[in-house]
Amino acid sequence: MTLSNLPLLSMLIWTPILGGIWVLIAGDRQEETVKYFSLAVSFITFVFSVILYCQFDTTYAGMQFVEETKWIEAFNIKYHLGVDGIALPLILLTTFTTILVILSAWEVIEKRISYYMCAFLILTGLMNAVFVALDAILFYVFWEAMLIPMFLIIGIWGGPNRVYATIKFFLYTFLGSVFMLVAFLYLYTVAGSFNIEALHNAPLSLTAQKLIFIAFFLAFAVKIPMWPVHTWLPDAHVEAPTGGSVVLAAIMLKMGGYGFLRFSLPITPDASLFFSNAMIVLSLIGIVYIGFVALVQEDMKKLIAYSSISHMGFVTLGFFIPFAIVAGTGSDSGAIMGMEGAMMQMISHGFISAAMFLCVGVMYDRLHSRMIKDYGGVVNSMPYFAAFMMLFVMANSGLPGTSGFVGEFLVILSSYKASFWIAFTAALTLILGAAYSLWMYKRVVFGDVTKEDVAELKDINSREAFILFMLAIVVIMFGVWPAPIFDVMHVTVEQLIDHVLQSKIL
Amino acid sequence: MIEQIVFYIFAGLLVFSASMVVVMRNPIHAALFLILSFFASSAIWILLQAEFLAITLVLVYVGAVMVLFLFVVMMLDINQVIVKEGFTKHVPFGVGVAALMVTAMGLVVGSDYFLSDRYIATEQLDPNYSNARELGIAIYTEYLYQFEIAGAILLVAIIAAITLGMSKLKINKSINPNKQVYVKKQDRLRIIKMQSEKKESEA
Amino acid sequence: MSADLIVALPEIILFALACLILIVEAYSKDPLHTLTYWTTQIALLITLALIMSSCPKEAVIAFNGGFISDGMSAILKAFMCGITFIVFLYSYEYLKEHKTIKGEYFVLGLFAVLGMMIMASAYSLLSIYLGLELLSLSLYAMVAMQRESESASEAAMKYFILGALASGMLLYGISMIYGLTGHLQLADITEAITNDSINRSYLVFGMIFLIIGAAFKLGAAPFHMWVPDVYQGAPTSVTLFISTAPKLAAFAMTMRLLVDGLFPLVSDWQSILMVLAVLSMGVGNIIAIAQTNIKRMLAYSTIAHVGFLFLGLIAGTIAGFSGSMFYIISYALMSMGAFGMIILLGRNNFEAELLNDFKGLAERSPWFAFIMLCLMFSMAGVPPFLGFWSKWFVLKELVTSGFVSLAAVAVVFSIIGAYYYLRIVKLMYFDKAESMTAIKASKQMRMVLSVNGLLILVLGLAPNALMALCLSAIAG
Amino acid sequence: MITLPEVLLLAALLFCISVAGIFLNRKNVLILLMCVELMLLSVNMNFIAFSHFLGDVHGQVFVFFILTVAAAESAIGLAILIVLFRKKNSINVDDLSSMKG
Amino acid sequence: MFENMEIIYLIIVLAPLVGSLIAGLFGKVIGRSGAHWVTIIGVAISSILSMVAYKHHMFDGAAVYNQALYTWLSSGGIDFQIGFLIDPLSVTMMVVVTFVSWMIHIYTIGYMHDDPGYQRFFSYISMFTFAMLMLVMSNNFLQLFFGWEAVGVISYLLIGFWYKKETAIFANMKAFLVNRVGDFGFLLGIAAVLMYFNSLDYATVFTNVGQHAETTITIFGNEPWSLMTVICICLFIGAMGKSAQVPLHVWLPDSMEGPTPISALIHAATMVTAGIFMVSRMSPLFELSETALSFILIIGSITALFMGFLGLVQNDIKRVVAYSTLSQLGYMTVALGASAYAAAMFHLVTHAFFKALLFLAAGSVIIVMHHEQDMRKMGGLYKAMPITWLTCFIGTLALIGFPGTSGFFSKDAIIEAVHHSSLYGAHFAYYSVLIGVFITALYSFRLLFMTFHGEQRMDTETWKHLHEAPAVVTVPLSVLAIPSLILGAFLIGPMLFGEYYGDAIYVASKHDVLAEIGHDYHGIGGFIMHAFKHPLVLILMSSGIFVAWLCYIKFPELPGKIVSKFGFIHKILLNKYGFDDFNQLVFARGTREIGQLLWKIGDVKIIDGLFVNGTARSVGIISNMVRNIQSGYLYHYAFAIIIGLLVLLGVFVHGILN
Repeated sequence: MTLSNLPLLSMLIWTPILGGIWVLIAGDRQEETVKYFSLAVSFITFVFSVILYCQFDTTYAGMQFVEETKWIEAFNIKYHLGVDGIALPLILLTTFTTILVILSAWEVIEKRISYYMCAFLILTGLMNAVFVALDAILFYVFWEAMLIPMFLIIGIWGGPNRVYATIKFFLYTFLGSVFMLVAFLYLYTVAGSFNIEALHNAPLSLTAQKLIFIAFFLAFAVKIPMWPVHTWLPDAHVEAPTGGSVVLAAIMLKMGGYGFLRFSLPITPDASLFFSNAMIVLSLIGIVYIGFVALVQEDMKKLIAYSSISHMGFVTLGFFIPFAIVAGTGSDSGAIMGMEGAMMQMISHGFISAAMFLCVGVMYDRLHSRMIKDYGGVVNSMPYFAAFMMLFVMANSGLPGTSGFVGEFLVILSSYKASFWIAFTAALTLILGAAYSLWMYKRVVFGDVTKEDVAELKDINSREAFILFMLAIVVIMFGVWPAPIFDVMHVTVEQLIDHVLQSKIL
Repeated sequence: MIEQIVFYIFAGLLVFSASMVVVMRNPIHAALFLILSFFASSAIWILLQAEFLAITLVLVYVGAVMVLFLFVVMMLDINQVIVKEGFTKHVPFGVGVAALMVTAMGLVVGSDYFLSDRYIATEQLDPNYSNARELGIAIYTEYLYQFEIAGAILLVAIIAAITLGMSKLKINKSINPNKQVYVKKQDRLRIIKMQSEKKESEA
Repeated sequence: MSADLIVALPEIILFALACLILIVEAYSKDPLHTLTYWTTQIALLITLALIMSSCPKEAVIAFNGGFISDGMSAILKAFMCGITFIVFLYSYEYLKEHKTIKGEYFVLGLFAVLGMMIMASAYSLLSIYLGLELLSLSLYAMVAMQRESESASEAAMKYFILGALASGMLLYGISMIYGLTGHLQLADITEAITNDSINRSYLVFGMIFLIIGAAFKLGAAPFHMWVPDVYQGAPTSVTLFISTAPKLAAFAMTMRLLVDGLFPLVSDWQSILMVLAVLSMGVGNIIAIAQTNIKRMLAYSTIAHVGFLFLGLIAGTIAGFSGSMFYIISYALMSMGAFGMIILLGRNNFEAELLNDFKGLAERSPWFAFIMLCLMFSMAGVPPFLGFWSKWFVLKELVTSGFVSLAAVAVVFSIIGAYYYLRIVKLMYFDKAESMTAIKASKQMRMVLSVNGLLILVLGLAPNALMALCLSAIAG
Repeated sequence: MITLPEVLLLAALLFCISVAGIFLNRKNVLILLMCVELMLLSVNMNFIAFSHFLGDVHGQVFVFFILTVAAAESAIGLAILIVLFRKKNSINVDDLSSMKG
Repeated sequence: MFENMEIIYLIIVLAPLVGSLIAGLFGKVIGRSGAHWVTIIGVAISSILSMVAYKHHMFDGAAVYNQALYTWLSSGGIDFQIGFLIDPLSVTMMVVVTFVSWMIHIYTIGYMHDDPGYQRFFSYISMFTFAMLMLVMSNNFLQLFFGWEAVGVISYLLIGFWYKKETAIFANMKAFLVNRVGDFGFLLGIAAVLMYFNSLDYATVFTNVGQHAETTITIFGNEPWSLMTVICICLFIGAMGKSAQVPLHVWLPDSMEGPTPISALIHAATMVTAGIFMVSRMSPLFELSETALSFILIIGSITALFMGFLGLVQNDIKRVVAYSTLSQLGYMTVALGASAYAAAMFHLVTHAFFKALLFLAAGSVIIVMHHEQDMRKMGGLYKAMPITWLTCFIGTLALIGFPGTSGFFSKDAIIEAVHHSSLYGAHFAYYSVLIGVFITALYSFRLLFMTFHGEQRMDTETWKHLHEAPAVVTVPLSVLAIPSLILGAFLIGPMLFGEYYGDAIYVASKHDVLAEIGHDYHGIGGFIMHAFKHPLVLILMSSGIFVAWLCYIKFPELPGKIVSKFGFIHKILLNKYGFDDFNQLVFARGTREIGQLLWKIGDVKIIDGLFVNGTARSVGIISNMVRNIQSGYLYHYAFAIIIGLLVLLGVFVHGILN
């Protein structure tokens, strides 16, 4: 098998980007070609990621498939790629979601279809790149570059208030990341290199760590997003086209989490310890506060956006629980559980939120409204759709047997090890999550039809059915068989925990 | 001693005329005061043993530049411009700032540091010392390069002055034969069709 | 002596050619001045070639220390010629389009370039001053040249008065330095400062005047006031010119004065520049937000960029200076593209100088909308464009020299700045076009502009070469 | 016997007067040009003083060049002034404010 | 065939799942009959096999089977597994669940005969059977929680089966959310277990439980709590949700909005008893915390008594049965509290049969009455539908604990057990269950009389068309009637006093009330005689019947009078003690208010308005201010330069700042 010596990671990055460029050149004239070509590209990318998964050595903690070539010798910045157990699942998530996004745009996007496809393909490439970049500057370049297509996607195909939303999105995330850049530059003075692994081992004083942690925090907390820097997300989601919302919720948010794992925790372990309580509190506020806010949303997309924020609260909680556990019990048992739970939560939320947004998209394409009050009794006219949506709603409220359950369950279990009250507050999501999800479902899907345009709704066509079906499969599969994801990340996470629990202060 | 007196006389004159230049409302007066200040300063320069430059100052400035100024003033018959009074209420403030600046600079340049023996002028130059020759040698050997640049600058000044100054605009009535030759009928003459009038009654 | 002539060959040839072209111009009846234009361009290319060919390994000082030819001067000169070449290409389009074409424009342009080159390789205060004047005088004239427009002449007047004021300051500074050190030649000055015991604060006194002179040329706050008015008032072709090559010259001058001349005072001018840098970034970025005229907006963005440029100097290291050099070069390339875009959109007796003229460009011409997008994101400092690397470079050196907090301040301002660049992208892509009039511009204009835009992207993807060049230029 | 500080102070005073003239005068651009000339004059004064007291000719050379440039400068300045006058029919400084903000 | 029971257990679990999936996914293809056949066969298989397993364990005395079959995931050194623990406890539950479910499948054919969602319904109930089996057969907390949630969801789906009915979809959301509150506690309990035992496996936990008997933790302030109490109360909160104990009972009455078979299967026989089962399963833990036990005892008795009262004033036939279910669940809980787990399980089993029977009977009445559920519009039906009447009568007898019926044994046992219990609150519990007996008799016979006796109050049109329900309905009725009648007699001996449960249930000797009763237990006859020797219970019961007869047969106007006399109390009862209003007001509205507040004030006003957009706005304002410096006047520009010069000079030459 010669696959092993292919530059898989580069292929993951550049295939979609080049494909996107081709699409742009092809232009809107050959619309069909564009669509099918984009689909093909996204599918090939997915295949690459699957090959990557199959070839991945789950027993090795470090970086695999490493590619390293000169880029900027002047400052030995390298084109340095590699993948480990944390990045791999996210890559799969990315490539998989892209296919669905491409499909979901099929008949929906009328204006500038080629731009649309191009934007998404390039975005995919960049997102993959973010997950595999092993050079801080390389990472930063991709991280920022990613904003451009997203900015355009929201701005061009977005809703009425898109300009406000997209500029808010851009500046907000930009604000966060520039401080990260400064932090990188500072780290360079310490480590003498931008190589992330080198940064992991660079000794740092506590104050330095604190400052760096805050800089990273600004970048990643905004991205993930954590309360109170979350307000860009609902706007962005509401205005974004379905595909945009999907990518935003399914992958972009995860980058914040990835950032915490890749940078904040290993580079500034002591500061992470120092700030862990604050982070936990913020996460808990996020979970509960946002849960309440989600409850009263009248706009479905807003509601799902808020629920995303609250779910991401679990991610951050899981990341910082280990410190609390060690501080509390003195042993790190359960720390791994929290971390892995958080990882799992990211993955599954990727699928579920994608599914939810696609569901809203399906309705929006028919009625051009996202308002809950404009619906009601959808089940009567769209039974199949209702069935799918029920599944996803349940998954969203963390039902055992769906992927949504695994992450929350593990995080709650491990957070109990830290403190009863943390677990208590976190577990409130059981009630709140169910409340907002089901209440929306009740108002939208159940009930008798009161509006005639709802009565005339056409049930999902085969394309939409296929998309939702794929997601349903995945959601259930990882619900009953989460092993594939966990096997991949065990070793890496363990090693990460070991690394994080040692002080870096000299 | 005498030098000092002379210096102060001219210095006073210089300062006075300079400030008059600023204060004067009528540009012609201002120009004349400027000339006066040039004279005064050239005198001081002579005290400082820069004869050549002193002469040049008078020749070039008073002779050429100031004439140019006056010429322009006349040409633009400024009178219509200076109806309103020159200054406005901001004057005291401005003067205050100026004073502040004087102190800020004076504190440095007026300090005894410049009395140190680094700055002792040679009292008596020998009789057959020629300031002009000194300069000449310097300029045409050491500063050849800069001299050339100065030439370029003057050239640019000429070009600029000419291009800006000479006005093709209204005055110029010359015609362009090319255009006349290439004129076609349809450029000048347009034949339009229109229905013959009808009366409302028929319509 | 003849050796000196060899070293200064590019300048000499350029001077000669300029005079030649002046004669050609004088005798040409062609209303389009085609001949003048092409000869000018050829002259530039010849000079460029000469510079390339005579790129020195190590610094050569000529004309009794009035002239130096080193890596920095060579590279800057090369870029000056190259950039001016493209600028003239754009300008020619513009002038033809607006029927205000004049042969003198190119001649004066050439003299300006000569002035810049002199500044770039000036090694004594006198040559710096003369080079500066040669440049400025030509620029004043060029600004005023479009005599039809009121604003042009107003701009010219403001530019002239303030410029004179600034050069007066510069001269006073020079006189002080001269008086304190007794030298005009930069190396001697450095030596004098280091060896003789000269009252430092008096030196600083003189230096402040020098810095003001330089800061004025660069357009750093609070000496920036002329920039917006001149950029707006001057004909776009001239604005284009002013905002590109002369910036390189001004940078060179700053380097000569502060680094070659007054490096012993580094700690002092670092802190002075810090003040100017923060002010410039603040004023530039904040006021730019409120602008509706794109030329004016870009003027303020220039001010902000100068603030960033200073950061590299503040770092006070070889790498830092290289960073600034990298910054100014990439800035020149970007603003060349941006103003080129304005020229491209302009039509006969219509200047596309309002932001709203960019509305819906993506529908009118996707390709140029994309080019503009590259330029804007590059100016905002978003990777993978060149602008990011320039910011990155100076910030990195700044942080390396330990000015972390200053770097933080800088990035905050860069975020504020990002907003108004985004606004242009928003206008181009998210808004409806008011008129769908197609873009009429000559083929080479389109081509060059495209190359210009793509260059920003390509250099953004592979900045190494340029970085290495700048590093070697300063170090070598 | 004249001392250096005296001359320098004179020059500084001249400098400040001219500068004040520039930002105090609100009516007549011509006078601005004259102030510029004054400023150069003060600088020249500085140079000459220094060259005298340092016993070094370079200062005077510099002055020579300044004079040259100043002449060129004033020529261009006046040319611009004329153009301006043609446009605005006034050389009132207050009228030079069509561009602001 | 007993070599590899594993296969059998798997089949037991999976058969209903398969049936459900087929019916659900390919409902259109296989059609109605296909749907009910496939599901019924599925359930039948698992039911029969459960009986086989029952025989295998109870009669052939096979060893307890405890195997993990599948590792769901392992994280941080802890394996989360899916596995079976088959012991007397679970095997009994299996039989009950599968059998009742089977019957109800059959019954459904008749009941849902002309419903559009026929296939969907069958798919749901088979799925439910699967989930319930997972729950009872689990050998670890995770799977327990999994089944726990699963049955909750399916009951949600089934209550909202008629999704057009506003009441139905309100009821099902209510049910789910209330259950979630329970699960909230349950999950915390599980988390606590994991924290201290580092395993979710029953066996491991129960064997190591001794180590933590004395462990205390601090939750509020720093006053120590017994770990076991915390764990047990958390777990029991879960049970309260599922088994509808006060105050989490509110969902059960509303759940009657669902089709009757559901009410029978889920909300009477099986799901609601999951809590009881769970507590019995956890007996080793509960036995270590008397606090928890008394808590359970008190909650149970409150439920038993006060929910009974509510049964008196209901006119909806199903709701009466529902409230009786509540109070019966209360009885079981009381038994648990008194550590008489066996009695609780015993009552659970008998109750499963006779309550299912009652529901189905009510259901068949409802069909015949064309989905009319108001008892005031019924009466005298016994002529028209004898079988229904008879079975219903049997069910009623069993419910009120008429001597000899299965209900009698289980309920009496509970009362005795409580009587002997010495825990805090035992007396209160004892008296409540005693009064409960009277109440039970009263409302049960009220139902019987109002429905089947007295004059017919329905319009003649309906009266003409009255007829006995179809066989698919009557057969299950009859089949269920038999165990309701006799099952108790067979089970009481072994189940309460014999070694029936083996080690499945652990009772600390000092709590072992059943043992005390056991001393003077001499066979069924003796038990019955004992009841007659101490006739208090019987008296209460018969007086209940008598009062019912007075009010609803002799003087039908009497109830009206009483109501008018005690209008206040009647109102309270009608308002169900105001639980619903309270929840609506405080929780439902409260949360929404908070949400609105946090959103409109917190997010929109403060975070967005003040900070995010506020910053942007202020930058804009500043910019518009600062740009005025650029006045366009030359002298201002010059002035700026001079100021700059002065400042620089002042700071860096004259050192003003320092």
